[in-house]
Amino acid sequence: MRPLLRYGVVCLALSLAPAWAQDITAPKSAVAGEQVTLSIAGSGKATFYLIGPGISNTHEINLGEEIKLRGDVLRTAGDYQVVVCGDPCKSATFYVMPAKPFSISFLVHPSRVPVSQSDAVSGVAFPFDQFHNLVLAPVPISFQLASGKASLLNKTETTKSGAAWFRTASSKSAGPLQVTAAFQDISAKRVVQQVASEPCNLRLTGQRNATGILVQTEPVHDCSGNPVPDGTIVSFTANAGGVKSTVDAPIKKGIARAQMDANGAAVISGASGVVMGNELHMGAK
Amino acid sequence: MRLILPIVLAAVTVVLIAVALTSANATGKTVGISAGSSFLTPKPTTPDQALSNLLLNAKRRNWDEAFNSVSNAQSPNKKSFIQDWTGSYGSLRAFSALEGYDIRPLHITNDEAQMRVRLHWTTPVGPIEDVRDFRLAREGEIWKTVWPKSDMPIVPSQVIPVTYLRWDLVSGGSDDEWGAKNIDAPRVRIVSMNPLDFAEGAVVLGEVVNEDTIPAFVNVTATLVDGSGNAIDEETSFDKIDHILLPKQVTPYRIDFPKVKFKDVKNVRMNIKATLVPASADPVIGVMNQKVDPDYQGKAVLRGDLFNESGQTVNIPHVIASLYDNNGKVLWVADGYVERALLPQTSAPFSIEIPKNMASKVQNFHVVVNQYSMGRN
Amino acid sequence: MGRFRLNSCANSLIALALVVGTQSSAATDDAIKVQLDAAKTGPRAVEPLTQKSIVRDYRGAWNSMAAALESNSAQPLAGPFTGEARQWLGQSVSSQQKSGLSRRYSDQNHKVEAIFYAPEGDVIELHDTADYQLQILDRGKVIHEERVTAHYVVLMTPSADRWTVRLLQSVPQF
Amino acid sequence: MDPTDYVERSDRTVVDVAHPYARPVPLLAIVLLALAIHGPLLLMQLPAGSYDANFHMFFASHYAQHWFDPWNVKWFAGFSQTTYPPLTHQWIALFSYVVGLKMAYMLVQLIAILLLPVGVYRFARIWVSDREASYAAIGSIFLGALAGLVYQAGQLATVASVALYLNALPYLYDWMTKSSVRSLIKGIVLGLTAAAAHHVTLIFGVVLFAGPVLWTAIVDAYDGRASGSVGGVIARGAIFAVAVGAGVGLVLAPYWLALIQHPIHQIPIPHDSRNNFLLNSATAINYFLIPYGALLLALPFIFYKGASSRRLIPLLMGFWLTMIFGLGGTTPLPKWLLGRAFEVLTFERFTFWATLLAMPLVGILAAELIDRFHLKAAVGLALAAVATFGAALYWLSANPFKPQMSTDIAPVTAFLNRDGHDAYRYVALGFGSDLARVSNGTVANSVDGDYNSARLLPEMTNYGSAQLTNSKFYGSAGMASLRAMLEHANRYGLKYIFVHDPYYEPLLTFVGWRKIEVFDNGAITAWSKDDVPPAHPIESDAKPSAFQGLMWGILPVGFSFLAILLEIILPETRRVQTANRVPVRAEHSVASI
Repeated sequence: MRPLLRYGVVCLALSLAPAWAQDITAPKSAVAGEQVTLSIAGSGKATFYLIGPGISNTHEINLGEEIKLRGDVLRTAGDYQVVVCGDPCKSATFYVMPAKPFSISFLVHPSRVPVSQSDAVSGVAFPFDQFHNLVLAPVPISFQLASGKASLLNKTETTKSGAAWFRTASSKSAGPLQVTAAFQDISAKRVVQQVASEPCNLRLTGQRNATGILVQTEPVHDCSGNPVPDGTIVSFTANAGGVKSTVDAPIKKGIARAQMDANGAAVISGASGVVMGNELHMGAK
Repeated sequence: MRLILPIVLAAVTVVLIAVALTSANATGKTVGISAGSSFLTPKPTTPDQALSNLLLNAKRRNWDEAFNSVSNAQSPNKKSFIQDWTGSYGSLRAFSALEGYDIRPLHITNDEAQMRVRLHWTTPVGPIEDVRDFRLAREGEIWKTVWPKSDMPIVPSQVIPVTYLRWDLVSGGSDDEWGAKNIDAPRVRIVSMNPLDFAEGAVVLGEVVNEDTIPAFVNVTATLVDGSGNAIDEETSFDKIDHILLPKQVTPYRIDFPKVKFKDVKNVRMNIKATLVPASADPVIGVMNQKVDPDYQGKAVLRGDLFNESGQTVNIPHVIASLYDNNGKVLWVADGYVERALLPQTSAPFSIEIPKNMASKVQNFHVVVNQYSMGRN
Repeated sequence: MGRFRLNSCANSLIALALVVGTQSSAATDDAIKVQLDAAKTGPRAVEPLTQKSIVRDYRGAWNSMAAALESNSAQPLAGPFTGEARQWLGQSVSSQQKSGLSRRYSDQNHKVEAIFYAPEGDVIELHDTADYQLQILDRGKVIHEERVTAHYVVLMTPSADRWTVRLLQSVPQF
Repeated sequence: MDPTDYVERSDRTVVDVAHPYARPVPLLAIVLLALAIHGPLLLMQLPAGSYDANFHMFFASHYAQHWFDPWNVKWFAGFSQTTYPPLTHQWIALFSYVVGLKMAYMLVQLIAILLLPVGVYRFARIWVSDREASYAAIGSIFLGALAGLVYQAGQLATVASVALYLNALPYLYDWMTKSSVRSLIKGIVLGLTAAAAHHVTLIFGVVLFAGPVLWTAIVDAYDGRASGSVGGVIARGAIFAVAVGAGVGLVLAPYWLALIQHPIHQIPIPHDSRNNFLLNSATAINYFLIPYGALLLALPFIFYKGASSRRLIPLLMGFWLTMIFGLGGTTPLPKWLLGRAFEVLTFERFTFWATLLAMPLVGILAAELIDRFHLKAAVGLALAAVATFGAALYWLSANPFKPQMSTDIAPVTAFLNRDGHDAYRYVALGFGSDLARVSNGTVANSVDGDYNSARLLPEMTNYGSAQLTNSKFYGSAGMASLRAMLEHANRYGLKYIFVHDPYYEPLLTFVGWRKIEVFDNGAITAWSKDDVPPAHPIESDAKPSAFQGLMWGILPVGFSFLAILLEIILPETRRVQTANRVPVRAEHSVASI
């Protein structure tokens, strides 16, 4: 019963509200971080409430006086509700809009990309003001991609609803790809590592030593001639009379090597990922 | 009454104690440190009793008493005898405790006996069974165990040049700008997946490859979904996978679903999670002399030797093997822990049991070695 | 553990009462209606599973926000919000705690349009036309109530187990 | 009529003894002695390192913050504290507002210890004279079993409950033999208060403590020493039992409901007190030699004297049965009588109860020795008592089961309380009873916990091990339980594991956890698994209703207040002390005069 009664009372108050609402004069919109002045008609004391994103204030005020809202309480963009409770309560709403762009949030993917891949690199930029509000007004963002001294991409996209994006291919040579999004003197930089593709033409050599066979690869490159990153596993397999021995060895300084335990005649092969190397036929010790 | 009642109570107490002593499982289970010694140790007048006394003392780590029940006490010194039981170099045995044993006589004469013991060890990675044969000899009225000589490898002093290769991970603070942390997770792929019913549950197994140029920390999760789209169970690869994969490395994985049968499953949802981790390319462990052999019970086992090619001790090696049929399909993923530590430039044998119904179909296998090295994991 | 104080017990009782109160009055997850239109999204199409997740998590976010701003507890914000949204909502809660005010959102309807979905799927921008009943309360007493139709620009990003709201910015119109 | 009067008539004579030991030691002096002995040890917070102290403080901490909500999400992904009687915890919670949690625990423990000699004194007076009862009370202060429970095991509730129970039983005797309604009311209220402190004590106390009292009352009625007939005594005993039974049903209703809903079906957890002590010396020392101490020398006298009088036989039988129970698996009797409950109970408390039941007879022994040997006997008895207590304290550090040294848990709690880590659940391995301290220091929740009866997660109940933090001590069962929990880490949002024992590191490495931080120079390491989603509440049908929470918050502690109130408004009528008339044993009185 009480909620119903309360609801009725509030509805009655609200039905009167438009008449009173006109007594609060607020700007239709304001800019984040800037001062706003409100004027409230009437006389006597009242309670002033300001409710908005990140703020919730209450003050005793004298009606008829101007109220200045400092910029630091209006940093977050969005709608702010002003309620003044004398007898009865009145309310008004105003919007705080984002200020001018101050920074760019820049998402670039992937962070590592094989060379020579089409549509492999993409980025999205969002301009924000100094109070971290998304700037929704169109902003021209310049995207620049450079690998070494070579420029891969240089184009400008205007933000729509606060977002601008690009997509492009990776270059042919391994190394860092500098990716920049800029607007006037604001910029955000990211780095994409362009790495070698699959190993190409894996070649093995081997020789017997005191404890078996020392087998190793020649320097491992991809088909574009980029060295395959160190740490990449090369799997060596030795088959000697139906007995198998395997070693997963990482490439170090461009070469993978392993000590195989085989005294008899053995056939040794190597593979990295899907790429197979040549077979080595080693005679008995 | 003044005397009768105390006498009756005392007598009843003694009878009750005697009943408890003669009942089965009198030793009960011990919690915590297996300390203390028995007030009542039976005289080892039979091989079975002699071995029981030795094993009970070994279980309780009463090394003096255990060593006293060894026949050739001069031959193994006490230190190596204890080391046989307690392990060394931070091996899995060093983390283990003897929990129980089953003794079975193989051959007994008046003066000699051959006994086979199934030792039940509790270890950090789960229970492990170890079958060991003991020889006992009679010395007067009592029997003693003849202790074999220790076969621990002796590593000569040497210098092993190492080109260290490792990846470090620098992660920014939690308050980093949005988009500044643009390092993607490693790219990994499930290259094969084979669902099958096995024993008391369903199993999903296969292989995963790291296609990226950096190490990946991988976990595979499978969700079984019924006809209505509801998840029946979700399990992970747990310890049936090598979690750290170097670039282009392949690992088997197996996911067990106890008490589920595939006839109730409509769909299997696979999820592979890969994350960036600091990692090292060492140690390199070779898997030598791999072959499938029958064991002492006639079961098929995959055997071989692990060879530590690096200069650092591997405390606990873990062997995981994909077993393929003649089409290259992964039939089964088996694994096993090696109890002995792998010292630099030395070998240690391993064996993994192959399920009976698969042994005949196995045409090939791929073995990977996961490892725990103290202070480096 | 340090000593407990009487006021901590009193606080916990008040918090308990508030939570009970919140549970009884705040809209439950299912009571919030969210409709998502992803027909015109670009440059990447929103996958059907992602659409479901977005609806579920956006509804959850509003439910948590409503609970946080009514009970003046930042705890519900911990999962569904991140970045700027989490920050200003946290400020709102602490500011409300100081001023004794609270907000109650009820009877929520959200018509959401997915405007932008990044090529790598790591951010989605939504335009939400929200319609709800808003009450502003001063120490439990309703001082203002109105039916609100508001427009929100929303950025959501994927986290470990859900989509989280990174930006929730109201605008006069789209 | 005073019960000792009956004894005088039957086998005692009253003699005029002038020597200074012939008077009973005043009760106040005994309480002050208990305070002098145990007060400093408690001020030093010696029990803080005991097995269960942190568990009690953890429960108390929850009541301090959520008095009317017994659902605690910090352990087992949520459990109900109605699975353990709350009285001692609620008192700790109340005191903690003033003196902090740890000192509140010490304070409640001290109160229990001070109540114990009072209870022993009053309980002993059912059978023996004031003087002998006073010696029994003094003896109870120095019991090795008491020291073990307080300083090693931390069984606060057991000590508190038995102290209250011993204080309640004389009222039962008075009610049965004198039809005193005042005694009936006070006995019931004290009995319910004892039940609110510890349920196991009440259940076994009915047989082991109340049984001898009932038997003695019947003997007295049969011999014409009680008002009314044997039937009357039995009827009054039945009325008391029904009233206490109904009261316990009400006061601990949420406990019984929880027990009915989730009976203890978990696989039994091994405990050394259930072992055969003859097969393990350390167990024998821990559970037999140390708890009894010099009392073992008195055993022949206890049996001889207990069997010498019809009135003492019930006490002797109670003692013997309790002692046999205290021997755990050394005899098969407990297993035969308890069935499956044998695997759930621990038996060190029975030894404690046995020593308490022996105290009246020890009081007689002390009186006889002092009468015969005066100062020499007094010195000898004092030395025996101190040696017993001292040996128990020495055993705290010498025994192989001792709790580990206290761990610096501050970095662990700090980690859990920052950067949103509390959104996930955690497990602390190798922390022992410090697990509860970690839980008290953080808002993060764990799937582990240090209270076996509240566990409902199948990963914990299906394996026959207790806490995950102590997994290795439960062998294969413990590690299987831990493995099961780790396998379902994603289900429970279990993302962080703290390791205080390198034993667990290999498992964590192989199953996909990564070491992410090192604390305290490597003594503790933090491990994480990356693909774990944030924890969400686990649905449970064990959650008590709000009404149950209200009952739990009001009734147990309410009855303790009522008991205090009744002691104040209905004080015990003072018995008339006859100067220079002290009952001593007839046969020895000749020698002592």
